[in-house]
Parts: sequence; C-alpha cells; structure tokens
Amino acid sequence: MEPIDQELDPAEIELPAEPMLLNVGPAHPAMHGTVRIVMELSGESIERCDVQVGYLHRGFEKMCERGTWTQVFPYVDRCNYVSPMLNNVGFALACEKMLGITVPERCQWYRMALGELARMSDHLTCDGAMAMELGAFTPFLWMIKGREMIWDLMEEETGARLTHSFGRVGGMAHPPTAGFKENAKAVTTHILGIIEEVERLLLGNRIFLDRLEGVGVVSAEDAISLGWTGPCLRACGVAYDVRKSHPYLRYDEVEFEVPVGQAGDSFDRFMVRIAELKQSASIVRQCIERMADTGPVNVTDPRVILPPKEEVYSTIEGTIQHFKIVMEGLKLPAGEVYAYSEGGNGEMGFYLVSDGSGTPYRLRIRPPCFYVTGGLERVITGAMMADVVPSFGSLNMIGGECDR
Amino acid sequence: MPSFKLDDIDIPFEPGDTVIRAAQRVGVDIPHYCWHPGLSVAANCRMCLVEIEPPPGRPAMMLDVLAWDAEKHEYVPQKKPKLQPACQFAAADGLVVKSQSSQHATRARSAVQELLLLNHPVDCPICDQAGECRLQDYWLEHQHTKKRMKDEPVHKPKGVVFGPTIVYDAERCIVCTRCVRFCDEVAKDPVLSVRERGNLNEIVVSPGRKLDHPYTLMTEYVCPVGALTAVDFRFKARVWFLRSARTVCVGCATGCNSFTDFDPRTQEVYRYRPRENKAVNQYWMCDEGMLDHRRIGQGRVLHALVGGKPSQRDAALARAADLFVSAPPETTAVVLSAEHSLEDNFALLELARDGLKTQNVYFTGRAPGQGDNVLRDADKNPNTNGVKKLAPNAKPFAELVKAADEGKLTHVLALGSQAPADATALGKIKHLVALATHEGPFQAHAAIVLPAASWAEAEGTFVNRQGTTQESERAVTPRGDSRPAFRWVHELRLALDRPPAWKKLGELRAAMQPASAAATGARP
Amino acid sequence: MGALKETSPDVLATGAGEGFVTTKFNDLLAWAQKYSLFMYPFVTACCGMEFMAVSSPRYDFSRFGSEAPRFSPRQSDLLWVVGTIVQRQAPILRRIYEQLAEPKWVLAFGTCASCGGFYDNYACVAGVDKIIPCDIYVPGCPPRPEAVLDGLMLLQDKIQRGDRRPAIVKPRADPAQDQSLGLVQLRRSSTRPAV
Amino acid sequence: MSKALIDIIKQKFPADVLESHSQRGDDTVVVYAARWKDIARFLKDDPRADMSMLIDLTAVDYPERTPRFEVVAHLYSLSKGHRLRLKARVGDQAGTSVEIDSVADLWASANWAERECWDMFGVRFKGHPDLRRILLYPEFEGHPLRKDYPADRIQPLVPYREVPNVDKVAPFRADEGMSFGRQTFASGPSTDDDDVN
Repeated sequence: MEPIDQELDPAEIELPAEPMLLNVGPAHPAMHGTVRIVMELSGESIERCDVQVGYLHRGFEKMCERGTWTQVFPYVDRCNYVSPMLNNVGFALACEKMLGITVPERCQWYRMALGELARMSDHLTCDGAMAMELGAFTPFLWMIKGREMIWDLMEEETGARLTHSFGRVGGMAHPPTAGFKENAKAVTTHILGIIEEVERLLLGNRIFLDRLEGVGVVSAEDAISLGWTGPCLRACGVAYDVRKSHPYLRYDEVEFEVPVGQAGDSFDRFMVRIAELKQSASIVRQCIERMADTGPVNVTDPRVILPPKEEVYSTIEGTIQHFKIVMEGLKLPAGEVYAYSEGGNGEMGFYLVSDGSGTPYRLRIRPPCFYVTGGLERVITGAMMADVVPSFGSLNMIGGECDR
Repeated sequence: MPSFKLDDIDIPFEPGDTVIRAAQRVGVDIPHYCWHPGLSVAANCRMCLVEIEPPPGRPAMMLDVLAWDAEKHEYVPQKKPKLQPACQFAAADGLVVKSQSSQHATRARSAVQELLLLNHPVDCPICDQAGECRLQDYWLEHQHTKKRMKDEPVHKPKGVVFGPTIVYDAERCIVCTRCVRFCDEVAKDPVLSVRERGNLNEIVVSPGRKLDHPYTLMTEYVCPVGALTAVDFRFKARVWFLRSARTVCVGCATGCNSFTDFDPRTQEVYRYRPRENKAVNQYWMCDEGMLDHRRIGQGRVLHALVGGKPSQRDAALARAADLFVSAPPETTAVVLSAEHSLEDNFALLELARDGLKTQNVYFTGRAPGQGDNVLRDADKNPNTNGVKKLAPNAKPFAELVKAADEGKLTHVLALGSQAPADATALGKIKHLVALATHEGPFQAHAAIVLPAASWAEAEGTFVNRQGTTQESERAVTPRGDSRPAFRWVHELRLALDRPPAWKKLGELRAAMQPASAAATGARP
Repeated sequence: MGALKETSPDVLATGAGEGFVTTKFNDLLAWAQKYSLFMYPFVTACCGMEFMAVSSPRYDFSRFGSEAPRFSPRQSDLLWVVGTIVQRQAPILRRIYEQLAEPKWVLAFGTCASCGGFYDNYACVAGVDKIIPCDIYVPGCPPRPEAVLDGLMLLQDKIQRGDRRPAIVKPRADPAQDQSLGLVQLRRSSTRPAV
Repeated sequence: MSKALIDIIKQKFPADVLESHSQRGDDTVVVYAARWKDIARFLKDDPRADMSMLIDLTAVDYPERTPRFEVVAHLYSLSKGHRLRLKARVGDQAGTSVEIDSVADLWASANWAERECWDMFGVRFKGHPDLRRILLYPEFEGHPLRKDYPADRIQPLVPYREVPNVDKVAPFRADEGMSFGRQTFASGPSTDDDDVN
C-alpha cells in the first residue's frame, strides 16, 4: 500500500503525464469514511484501481472470543449498524441451531416483523444516501424521515434507537409492547407513501437516471463468482434470496416476491431496494396479522433463557439460574455450525465453533458487504471517474460489516 | 478385576468399594453432597440415589406410591423401584446400576435438590461459595425447575461465629454433616454436632467450646455449600475471577499439595486450597498452611538494601559482585536455606563450588514448631530433605554462628530469611550478602540484601519429609524488585564473570537432575 | 444593532440609551464564532447513522449555526470525529486535524471516539484524545441526537467563555435518582406483559 | 440433504478424505490440504455438485493440535441449492509455515477471503494473485486472530500524544460538564454544579 500522500520529487511538480494516480478516501464524503480507492486514471476513465478496506476493522471476531455467547449481541449489533436487528436475529438463530431449539411461534413472527423493519431502514438509508451523493438531497431527507419512524418504533420496542442488543438466544429480550401492531401498521403506511413520493421525484429525473442507468454493470456470472448476495446479486437477475431459497423462521408462510433486475447496473440495484421496501412492508403487515397478542416469547428451558427479574430477586432458583447464565454464560454444545439468514445486504452467515464452554471458541461472521465490496474493483475498472460514486453507493458498503 | 455396569459403562472396582467410589475412581461422577472420599459414609443427602437392577430371575424391590394424575385429577397408585444411595451401596460383580439413564433416579434427584433449596436464602450475590457451590451446579444439572413453595422459608441464625477462623450460616446449611464427620474423624476433635431435626436442624459447636483445632479451615473446605465460610476469605474475592496454580505448601516439611488461588488482574494471592494427593496429604491441609499465604505479603524484602538503605538492584548487585570477586575462599561461605527450593539452593551451591571455590557450606531454615500425627510436621521448612541430600556435608546453622563468632568468615552469601536460633553473631561477619524473601536476622545483619521472590512467585522443587520431590508452579509475578533467588545467583555469576552453564529454568533443572534424582528417588 | 436615530450629544458621549450594544470585542468575536461553526464530519462508523439523524430536519443542528459541512479541512473549524477510530485510520485523522485552520475544535461523537468503547483490542484507538486534543466528549453508543445537541451547545458555551478545557456531556438527571424510570427499585409493575 | 455429495467426493477421491460428518444438518468434508484445490475444482465443475458460489472462506486456530490450523470453506450451489463445508488442516505448531493452494482462480470471492485469512491467521495461499494484508495495515506484525496473539496488543501507527492523563478520559470536574443554565456571557468556568459526577 502506498503512503497516504506520496512525496513527489521536484521533477514531477507539474501534473504528471498519464496515467495519473488518484487517491480517493478514506476520508472522502463519498467513501463513507472507510474505503480508500487508488485509481490509475487516463483522462477521465479508470485504467486500474485498488480498493482498500479495513479502515474500520475493530477486531469483532477477536472480541467475541472474550465474553460469553450472549455478550456477542452488542458486537453483532455494530456489524451492520444500519439494520442491527437482522444481525441480532441471525446470530440468535445460529446459536439456536447449535442448541437445537426453536423459539415459540409468537417470537418467530416478532423477529420477522422487527427484522423486516430493520431491512426497510437499511434500504431507505442506502437509497437515500445514494440519491444524496448524486446531488438529490430532498429524497435523502424524506427517506431519513421514514427511517426515523422505524427507529422510533424500534425504540418503543427495544429501548434503543439504533443498537438494540435486543435478540437473545432462545427468544427476545422483551415481548412485543401493547402498541406494537398499531405502530408497525402506521409506520409501514407512512413509508410506502414516502417511497411513492421518492419515486415520483427521482424516476422522472433525467440526471438521476443518466447517472445510474448502464453504470456499474455486473454480469450475473461475475456476481456469482464474486460471491455477491442480496440486492446486488438480485439486481443482476439472479433470484437468490435466503428467505425464499432456504426459508427460516416463518418465511415460508408469508407471501412475498423476490424482485430481480435485468441489467445489473446501479439503477437496478436502486430499484431492487425500492421494490424490496414494498415487499418488506407487506411482510411486516402479514407478520403482525399472524402474531398472537399473548403467549410465550422465550423458550422455557432455564438453562438457556434468563429468568424474570422478580424471580431473580425473590427465589433462590431464579438467582441460581440468573447467576449461572450471566457468570458462566449459557453453554453451547461442542461442535460447529454455519447458520445463514438474509441480512440487509445479502446472506449473513455465522460460523460458530464451540468447545462446550460458555465462551465462543471461534465466531466467524460471513459479511455480505465484504464480498460485495470485493467486486467494486471489477465494477469501476474501465468506468468513468464520475461513475465511481453511484456505483459504490449502490453497493451499499457498510463499514462495520465489511471490515468488522 | 470385578466390574459392574453404570449407565452401560463398565466400571471396575476393588473389593470393599462402594458404587460411588468406584465410579469416581474412573472419573464418572454421581451427584452427591454428603459423601466425601476422605470421610465416612453418612448417606443423608440422598442426592446419589441410583436404581439397582435386580439380579436375573429375582423380582425388583418395588414401592407402592401415589402419583398425581393430571388427566384424572386424582392420585393414582403406582409402583416405583426402591432407589439405593450409591455412596453406601457396595459394588458387586455384574451389578447393573442406572444413574442418569433411570428416570426414577433423575426425578428423585430433582426432588432432593428442590427440597434442599426449599428454605435456602437468596444469598448467591453475597455468598463466598457462589461460583463453586454444589447447589448451583446441581440445580442446573439435575433440577432446573422453578420454585413451587409459596410460604415464607424457615429462618435460622446467620453469621454464627464458630471460632477464630470459621463463620456459620445455618440458612445455607444442608446439614450434610461433612464438617461434623471431619472434626470427628480427621481432626480427632469432635467439637461440632447437629441440633434439632427436620428443617430446623443446624450445626452447633459443643457448649463451652470453640471450633479452634488446627484443622478448622478444612471444615469450610469440605462444606459443599456456603454454610461455613472462612474469616480469612470472607468477602475478599469472587471465585470466578480467581485462577489457580498447582503449588506445594511451604508451611512445614509435609509439603501438602495445594492450589494457590490468585487474582490475575491484581496479582494478589487470596487463598490456598488442598490438592488431592493420596501419598502426601490425601485431601487435607492444616490451618497453618492454609493461612500461610498471608506471609507472601507480610514482612517482605521488596527492594535491594545496601548498608540498610534502599538501593537500585543493579547497583546492589554490582556491590555484591565487588565483594565476592576477590573473596579469599577459606573465609568465604555460602548458606543454603531449607526454606527455598532445590533450584535456588542448587544454584547457590554451584556458585560456591565453581564460582567461589569454597568448601564452607552451611544451611539454615525456620525454627521448628508444633507438629502432630495428622499432617503437621515439627520441621517448618519445606525443603530440609532436599538441602540435606543436595549438600550432605553442609554444616548446621549453629556452626555458622560459631564460625562467625570466631571471625573465621569474612564473606558470606546467605540464602533465606529466618534463622533457627539466635543469630546476633551474624553481625560479626564483615561482608554478609543476603538473598532474603522476608525480613529477619539475615536481612538485619547483611551489608547487602537482594530481594528474593517468594514461593508463590517462582517455580520451585521441594523435597518433603517422605523424600518425595514435588514441583510447585508460579502463581503471581514477583513483587517489587524481587526475583527468584537462582536468577540473582545467575546475575551475580555474570557480574563475577564466572557464568554458569545454564540460562533458563529448564536448563537449571536439567543440570540439577542427577543431584535431585539422587536426592529423591522416584517421583510420584 | 438598531439604526442610529437623532440623539442628544450626551448619548453619543456616554453611549447610553437605545440603539447601542456595548460589549467586549472578544465576546463579539466568540459570539460570531460559536454561531458559525463550519464542520468537518469525519464519519467512520455506527455513529454516522445518528449523525445523519442529527443533520436531518427532525433534529437539525443547523439551528445552531453549524450547518454547513465542509469536506475540506482547511475551510472548517469544527472536526466531528464520528465513530470508531482504528489504528489504521489514526494517521489520517491526525493529518486532517493538522490541516484544520485555527481556531479549531474537536467533538468526539460517541463512546468509541471518546474512549474506545468496548473495542478494547489490537485494532482500535482508545479515544481520539490519544492522538489529537479533544474539546467535547459526547458519550453514548451511539449517543442520542439530543445528547449531540447538548454537546454542541456545550461547545458553544466554551467558545463563548474562551474555555479550552475538555468537557463531557452528562445526563441532565441521574437515572438512578429518577424513580419514574424504576431502575433502582424492583420493577414489579412492568409496563410490559409478563413473558 | 447433500449427504450424497459427501459420497460423491468420497468415491471420487477415496484416498483424500480425512473424515466427514453431518452435524446439525451441515455436511462437512475434511480433505488433505495437498488436494484442496483439486477437490475444490471438482466440486465447482462436476454437474452433480455444481458449487457455483464460494460463500465464505476462513480459518480456525487450534494451538494444541498439529496441523494447527483448519481452513474452512463454505460452498453453495445456486442451481442445486445444497451446501458443503470443506475443510483442510494445515500448519505446524509454530505457525510459521502455513501453506495451502489458493482457489482464487476458481471463485473470484476467494480473492479477498484468502487475503483476510492471511491477514488474520497467517495462512499463506499459494498462487494467490496478490496476497497482501487487507483489513490491517502493512506495518502490522503478527496475525491477530491466532490464539496466541494477545487481544489488546496494539501497534500504533502514530505516536500517542505526550499529555499527562491522556490514557484516561480527561478529568471532568463539576465545572467542566454540561452547564445546564446556559450562562452564555459568564466569563471563566461556569459555577453551577447540578450535573452528576
């Protein structure tokens, strides 16, 4: 890797003849602060480029090997921090696969509803930021408004706007609040309205379309070989969605479509996200219809789930249960498991290795962003300088997840 | 060898074994509270109930019980096998025992566990046993149900002072009588007994007595729950923060095997726990030894002293080297110490032989104390045998005093802190360099004191009174400027420009092997 | 400052009466500075999401005059360090801080930027104040927008006072004392249905 | 599901499969590192397997074992919809010579995955186009995800400031906190102490 800014010797004080070496990022507004692209330009077009990530590598996997399994939740929260709930659910599912337990039906619907809401906030953020980077500031503000609604709902449910740490192995931290269903209905209605506004504002906009259509094209073969998943892969016309292909929770019982694009360009990626927003909204609707108002949310096995605080403070059994789970951590059987679910950016996989103790021996998260960003070089090589921003924006690279 | 089946595992046993003992020998654990391998069988906790298959052709011993039928909503008569306590049931060849595999046994255990927790206070947050408490472990393994009793639990005295070392909490007590049996059988001082019956019973000290025999802390050690707590350890640390090193007690010549529990964050030693060794201390340790960890922090020499004044360790080392570089061999002597490990003594002896070329070797140690015929030895030095075998012709401390008195010694390099007898004569030695862990006569009279690491701060090998060589691990990092004595010797020899053949501890031990092998014979 | 109407000469002599504001020049300067903070958002991580929220109309920190983001450090005087700074990022942040023109202030947005948070490992810088001086610490993981606004107001106070000592945003009330939160006593009457 | 897949590999490479199991529905095949690439290529090209995607590639460190490292690849077939976990054990105790063939020319996704694996575990992939560190900086020494790397051993790129107390949050006295009464024109530190410490 070359130094941040290289010393030019006096001979080349005047701009060098091409190829010209241009360094974008990491502290560049379009690079989300965590990516650096070193480009070799001839005129406007990019001859070669080197995408450098890792400016947000926070040692996620190492930290996970220090605490208990439950203490991993805050860390996964901060992996994909645009849709933390999806990470929560994904990790909880992984641990439950390891334990061989399934959560009660009510909890499954609850998880799905929250997860889809998180997906909506993810796509809203991505498309909004994308529009903003192309100069369309208003849609960004509108979409952030919609995201605020989701976050208020999340705060009502979990107590935190962004990093919830709400998932638990064998359930959720709390059952749904009384007003959850009404709030969710209202939020989804509002957001569908916002999406219509945004569509009307953007999709007739010549500049917007010209900057996206046919830009950052990726063929399906390339995308598959690059290990792309999620919206970016679907934009290339490959209808691979974990929720459909390998249904988990209750996704096989809800009706939704997997929108796919044709061209695999930035515009398709944008539109796929828009379409998925609508799908997610309908999934949320179906979930809150199917979700029972009463009934257990957590599994009953006291070796997995924490007791209610009343019991902890009043009965010795509760105290012991709390003590064992908090101090020693719940024990996952020795072995390994790879559990996968549909994250905001595609297949979010967790590869857990347990030695039977209360602490993870190895916890590997399969970050969709990492592989998507791995394809950026192939996407922008040969493209024009100005196409980097929409292409990169449409990949929705999340630093925390890509670099971990 | 005869064997029986326990949950389809073949378990060999020796004649006279009980089921639980044979199982434990091969590492199969049957849950138990009252049974302890070192104590007699009481069979009063009923946790170890197992189902015994009847011999072929014989009917099983069945009991008629009333079981609640949820559908019929009434009690219905049922038959269930008579369960046997594994701690009392003698193993027999071809016996078929069902422990985990028998749902009757597991249900019985769950019930027993629930009964034991019936009146248990919600004390885990303030209980020193929490983290190593049988009640907690077995709740998770055998009960994991919620509380059903709605009544107020029975309240019993808390914080009863049994003696100078032990505090008793009757509410936490499950009256397994381990402590009673220990005092009776091992300590030979039956000072504890059980009062009342049913859920009111509790452990009491005999009227007019205190729990003050030399093995009181063992009662806390055998207590499977938090009923008996040691004053020494009470509210000092949480056990899940502690780490353990496998060490040897240096309190006396017995050399009891022990665990040294320390906090890796603060490098503080909090307690000793006995480590099972059938050949040496079985399962026990004495109070003296258990409380010996206090000496690690008390009266230590932590910085080098030159002429009684604190000094940089390098400076002090250089001064010491200057003293010995031109020391006349005939008036030079080294003093070995039975307080220190073979490594330290061997390094020093080597220095005397190769470095200082002197034949004057003395040895010292702590003054003898009380002994008994259980564990404690009158000789309070952990390594007397080691030193004796290492340097058979080392002269005793008395002669050192004599020689010093007659002014025969000018340069003395002394290991160890304590002296067995009056040591004022040491003041007559012109150049006395002490490698001392603690303050004492040597530190008092020495011209130069080099701070040595204590037993808990260095690996060491000790030879106990039976002539068994036992290695002790390092628990914590040396305090202050102190470092293992053999390291000091090594540096001293470098400073003297007479470097030894060894650099690392491993090499030192290798160099020591023949000597210690001669000293010890076989290692357990 | 009102327009100067016809006034009696003693007014001009004493400077009393309407139409005049008398103040110290430094105060005037500080007043101007604190309401025209040009910010350089150094956005790396999770906190960036909340940063978006703060900048969006609902919380809208442009009300405090720190609206205009400048993506060139030379044009900005308030450096928002938003999110975790890892060792690999540190030299860049350091350089950007050096490129800021005086007077310059640094606001550590979130726990990671303030002290490293729970990323206590080989990769992360335990707080930006390890590498650059920091004026305002806003705790929270990520901090609520209200806390960020508190931090901004706190910074403005400090600018006005010419006080360059570091300051931290603290809760307006001690949660442990707030009985309505029910944090100190056992939460028997939970608003939620029992599990 | 793809139990058959294991059999396919077994009968194609009878001598190269160390072990195989299906734990919790995950089919796992452990192969000899020497044949890592051949088996990967077979899995990609064989119509019965048709592993079109390399979902993930990582490693696990078992310091007490030899070989010390397990390279773990998760394969997925879009057409068949089945998955397979492919493992190979490499590396000596010291962890100095940890080598395995690169599969970057089979799946483009392996490019970055292997770079990360090298970065985090020091597993060297033979034939990789450019095996640089990816998440950490080139000046970094060691491989952090190895069990013997202390989690908190930092290797700063820029010297830390020479300021006392910089290793802890600056000392905040009562007058240094949020001044809730906004005494805008007070000179000197505000004096209200209604903030909690």
